[in-house]
Amino acid sequence: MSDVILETHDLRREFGALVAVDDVNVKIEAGTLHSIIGPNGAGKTTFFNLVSGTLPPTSGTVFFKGEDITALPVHRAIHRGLGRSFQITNIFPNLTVLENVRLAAQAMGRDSFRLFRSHGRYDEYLRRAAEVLEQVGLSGQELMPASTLPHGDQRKLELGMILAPDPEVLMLDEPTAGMAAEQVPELMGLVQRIQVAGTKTVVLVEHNMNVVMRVSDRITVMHQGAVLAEGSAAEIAADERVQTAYLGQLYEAPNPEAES
Amino acid sequence: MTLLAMRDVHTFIGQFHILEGVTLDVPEGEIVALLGRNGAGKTTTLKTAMGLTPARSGTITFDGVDISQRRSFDIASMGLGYVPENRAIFADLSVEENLRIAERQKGDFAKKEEFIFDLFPDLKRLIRLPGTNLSGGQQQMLAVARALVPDNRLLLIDEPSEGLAPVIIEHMMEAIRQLSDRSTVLLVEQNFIVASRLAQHYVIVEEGRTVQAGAMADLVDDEEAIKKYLGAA
Amino acid sequence: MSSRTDGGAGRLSQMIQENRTRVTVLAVLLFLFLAAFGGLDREDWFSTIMQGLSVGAITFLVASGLSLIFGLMDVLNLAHGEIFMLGAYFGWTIYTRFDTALDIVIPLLLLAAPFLLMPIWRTMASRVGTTAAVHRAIGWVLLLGGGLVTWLSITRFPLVIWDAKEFAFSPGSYSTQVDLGVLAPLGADSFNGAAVVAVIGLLFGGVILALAVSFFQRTPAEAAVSPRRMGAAAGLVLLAIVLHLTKGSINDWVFGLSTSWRFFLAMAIAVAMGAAVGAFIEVLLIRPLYDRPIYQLMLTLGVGFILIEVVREVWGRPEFTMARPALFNGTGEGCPGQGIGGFFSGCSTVDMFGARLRVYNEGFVFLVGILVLIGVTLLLKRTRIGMIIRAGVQDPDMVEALGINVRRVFTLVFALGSSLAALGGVLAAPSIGLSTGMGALFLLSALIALAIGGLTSFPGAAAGAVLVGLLQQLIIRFGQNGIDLPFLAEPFKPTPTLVPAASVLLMVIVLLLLPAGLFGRSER
Amino acid sequence: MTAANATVSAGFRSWLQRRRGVLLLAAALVLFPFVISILIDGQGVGAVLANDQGNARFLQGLAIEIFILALYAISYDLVLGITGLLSFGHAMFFAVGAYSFGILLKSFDIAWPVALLIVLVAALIQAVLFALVLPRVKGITFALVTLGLASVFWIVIQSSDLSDWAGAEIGLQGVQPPVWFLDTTNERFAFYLVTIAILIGVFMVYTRIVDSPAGKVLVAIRDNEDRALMLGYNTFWFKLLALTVASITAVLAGALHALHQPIVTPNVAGLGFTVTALLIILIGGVGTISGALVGAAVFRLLQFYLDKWFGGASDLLIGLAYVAIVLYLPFGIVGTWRAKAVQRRKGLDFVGSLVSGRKR
Repeated sequence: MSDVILETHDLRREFGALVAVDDVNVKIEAGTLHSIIGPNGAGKTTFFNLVSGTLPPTSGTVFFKGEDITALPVHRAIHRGLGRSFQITNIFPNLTVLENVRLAAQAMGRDSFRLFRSHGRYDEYLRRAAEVLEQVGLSGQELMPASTLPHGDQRKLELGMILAPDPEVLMLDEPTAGMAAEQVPELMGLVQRIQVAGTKTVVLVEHNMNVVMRVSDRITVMHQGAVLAEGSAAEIAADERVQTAYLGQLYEAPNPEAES
Repeated sequence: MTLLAMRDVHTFIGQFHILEGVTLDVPEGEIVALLGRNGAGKTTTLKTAMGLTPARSGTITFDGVDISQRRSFDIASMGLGYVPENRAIFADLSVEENLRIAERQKGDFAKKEEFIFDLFPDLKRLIRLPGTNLSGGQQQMLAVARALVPDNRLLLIDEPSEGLAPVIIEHMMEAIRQLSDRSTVLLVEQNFIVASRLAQHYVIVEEGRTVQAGAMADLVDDEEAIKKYLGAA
Repeated sequence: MSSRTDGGAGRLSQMIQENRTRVTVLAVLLFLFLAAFGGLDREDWFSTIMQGLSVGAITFLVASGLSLIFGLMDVLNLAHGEIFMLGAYFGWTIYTRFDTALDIVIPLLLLAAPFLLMPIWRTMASRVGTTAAVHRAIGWVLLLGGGLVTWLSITRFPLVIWDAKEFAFSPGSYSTQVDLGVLAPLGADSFNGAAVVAVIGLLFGGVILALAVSFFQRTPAEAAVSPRRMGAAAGLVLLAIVLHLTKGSINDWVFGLSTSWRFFLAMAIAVAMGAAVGAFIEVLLIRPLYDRPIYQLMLTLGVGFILIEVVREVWGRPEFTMARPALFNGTGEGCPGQGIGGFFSGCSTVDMFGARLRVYNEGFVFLVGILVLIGVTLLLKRTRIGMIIRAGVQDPDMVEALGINVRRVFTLVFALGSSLAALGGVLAAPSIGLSTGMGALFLLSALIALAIGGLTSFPGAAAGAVLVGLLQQLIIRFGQNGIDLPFLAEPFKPTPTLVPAASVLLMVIVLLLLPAGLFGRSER
Repeated sequence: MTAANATVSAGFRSWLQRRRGVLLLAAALVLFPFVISILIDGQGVGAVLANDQGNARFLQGLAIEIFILALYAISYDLVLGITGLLSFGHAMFFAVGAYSFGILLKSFDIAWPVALLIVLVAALIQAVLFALVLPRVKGITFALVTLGLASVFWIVIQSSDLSDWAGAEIGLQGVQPPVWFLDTTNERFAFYLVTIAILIGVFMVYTRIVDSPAGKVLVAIRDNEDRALMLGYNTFWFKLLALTVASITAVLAGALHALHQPIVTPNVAGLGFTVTALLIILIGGVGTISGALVGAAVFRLLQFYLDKWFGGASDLLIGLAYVAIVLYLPFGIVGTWRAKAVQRRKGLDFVGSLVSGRKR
């Protein structure tokens, strides 16, 4: 068993009366591809926001490489090697594709406060950006304004922006959202390559079970804010509770508690 | 007869090209389910039909009239009701006010009161409460009820089952089935089981384009399409 | 969950828990105010509170419109202070020089009438089927031509107007005359040939201008002119002509009224004109920019400056006063009045709890403020349009999707807010006089009040306005009395110019602690 | 000649190449008074150097005003156009420079380099003051708070408590030029050259900043601040940086203003003067930097001639022009020019492809 790189302790978030994330404990091992799945409204994205620091939890703690990062501002967490993507495409729409990724690469360096030399002189970032664009398959479109890319390419660009600073853990929130079915394997292949190539850990949120079954080392299933099941893909596929959560929502015992 | 028809509709939100050619038909008196993945453009399709995110090109006709360039309120007054994904309950208004605000003519609410409270008896009990105090399920009921107040010929309902407990979903499905006796429904639904049990027709969108459409009965057997476009099955 | 069953006490404690900062800030503010008032003599603190409420009432009239507009359409109308100023100048004109006001209204009616028939012009414009550029060029040519015709006609029109540059005929000297009770109409011209030409010219100018505007609008007209619109247009023209023919006797009648009645008339008309100006600004300038919010803000800033310049052009630069209406200006026997009843004695001042209060400022203005607060609250809570506004503050798109023309509601609210500001202007004029800077001053106070109360909260606007008013009056009072500070030999006397600075500081501090204000809802 | 020398001269030559436009502009501006003197006044080159009365001297004065406005507007463009911070208190940046430099020279008799140093420290302090409110308030609330801060300054500067120094409502007057090349009355051409040098220097620094790594982050903050934060940039420091640079520039402009104008009126601290900056960069093009230069020239000349032709109504006309620009020309002169430049290039390419017969 390898080291645990990311870990949550009784992580909880309430919005008024609604408990979006209900005392979640998850351990993510370094170097694995760990998926968090669950139907819409299960609290996956809220959980993600809590871990990455965009949302403060009501209670509970998050540990990254053994350190408590619960109260760490977002930009600090990223400097420690925690990169994340968003469910809704989140890029710099008016900047070029290259500039989007170059900025992401530059964020990790120590030159961001340099004022008096052209950014073009810091070619390590340019090189890194080109490298990443090659990796995600966007070379040749460097000078397009990001907003003119088709949706699928925008998702790739976002992946590039997370890759550029070379993080240890990549948290991807539904990277395939809205993509055409035939593009999904390509992107998932990319995600898998990233994880296999380096020593990277990937945390993947998906509501689509099929996408993750093949690529995941480990799967956590969330349902109505809580962890329903955790295990390898095979274990999850065999788990009856998961089947009901996904397909048979209708046949589950009535649960009025969750509604108020 | 086709009540709502969209032909090669393109919509931009800000600088993002969201709909890249949606085509669909909603036959009068039936329920059509709009299916697809997260972010495929289902919600935007409804909003575009409603005039909230106006189409940049393509035609949208309602009952034979081109509505693609009309303002939202104008489209609504032709008899379209909209139940948005986030329910958009007015938190500062009481349940009753939330219903009354949908009146297009004085007395609309009085006429429909009985029908609405038959469908959703809970609402009668909560009539004085401000919208913000309702639970998720009650808000969803109110949002649907609000669309029922005026005489709407077509209801656009976005994700009625999202985030609801199973027992409430059952209730909501029953309500939609009953109200479909009175008006046509275009339904966006993630939960395929819910969609397949309600709708007679389906349209699948992906990356902002219509990729497949037909009778729901055929889709239920088409495991490959379900797997390809809808994922979990 | 548990709080719901606990009932009132549990919910209260939970509310305090959730709003800890808010409650703390409120408590500290309350404590500071109490401490400050504690340092004053009894008659001082009572009159200070009353003066604070009076200033607060005027500030509230400006702030309430701002908050309604910002809440519903996310437009922070930086021209709002100038609408307040316009209200004062409109009110002054009707009050002091009704003959001039009437004379100006007539050409405006004539110009406005053709705009009611917009669909006709738009159909005409759309018949001219050329490229957009040519269309626009025709529009500009017509605009210039129409402007020229209008200008020529208006200068032919027999206007009875003051001359800001000549002392004897300046607004200032008329004000003094009203004070002395000697103002009479300047004697209107009878109906003559020149006026006929001018009337026709103005109508013609209006038609050309309306046509010019329709050339800029690319969408074809959707509806034909309804008979009601036709009737309204004809009615306007008829009204203008009748007014013109009978203006001599109307003037005589108005000048025969007591100043009190004239003041109420001024209030009513200024409010109506404020509404018209507001609607005009919204439709013509704000509406094209709804998808460019920052530019909207910049635009209102520009509109404010234009309004100031217009006022300077029309009324001249120097500041002047507006006489208080007779009802609140009594002196002599039995004055000042005593106690509550003293407010109705017709005296200008009243003694209450040992303090000397002015009936107009601390009585009438405050009363109007309260009435508006109640009126608008009732409008918001009890009427359908109020319901729509409250819903629109939250989600205008959904309101529109229910079949309600939200843009019309926007225009209406803009007009309503502007009319409230104009009312504030008329009310303020007799106590602070008229100047082109008055708008900026009260806009600042109103913005501070809003920011303190929470930008979109209507009750917040009221509370913020009262806080600002009290704070300002307190500082003025301490400026007179002086504060004994340690380490200072003489008591510290803040100068009146520092008064607004203090409220700005209050705003900055409140905003830093509570970015959403005291009553605003913070976004999650 | 050594290799090192060769590279230095080559580097210098390429620097000249890249900066050709700006340097030509500077040269033209330096020659401008002489041309006017010879062609319009019928005087010689010596008249300019001798500070003789005439069009040349007058136009130099007008040009200095334009340069000062350009300095002020360029700093606002960095805040609003590049970083996307809607500050309504920018006039304070300028006024602090004008008042503090003027008062230090007039009432405290301090050597001018020391005074300048103190003013720069004041610039730092006010930038920090503005930046302090940044993490808490955004968008419109930031606009309100900055408007509030500037209003406090505007009110305080007019207070009678400070009238010995700041001259209350009338303004600060009687600032004596501390050194000959800052003497706009007797050595106008020298002062003219100084302002040109400062403006060109600042302009080059600004174009470099916008092109630097830090400048790129500023643009990113404008485009999507949350995303910039999610990339790992502590956006607060970058906004503070932009405010500091802008504050120093505006303060410099203010100091020059105090030297050039006989009276520094409290108006330069009011909201109206912030609107002037806004108008200038709107005319020139928001976020284009060079737009501030173009805008300042257009604005001041427009103001000057409208005032000459229409007298009192000129402010009204400027207001109308402002509204028209907001409504119809949102990208300003430089912005529209650049947008069209892309189209022009496409058009040229298209024509070229027709001529050469090559398929593109």
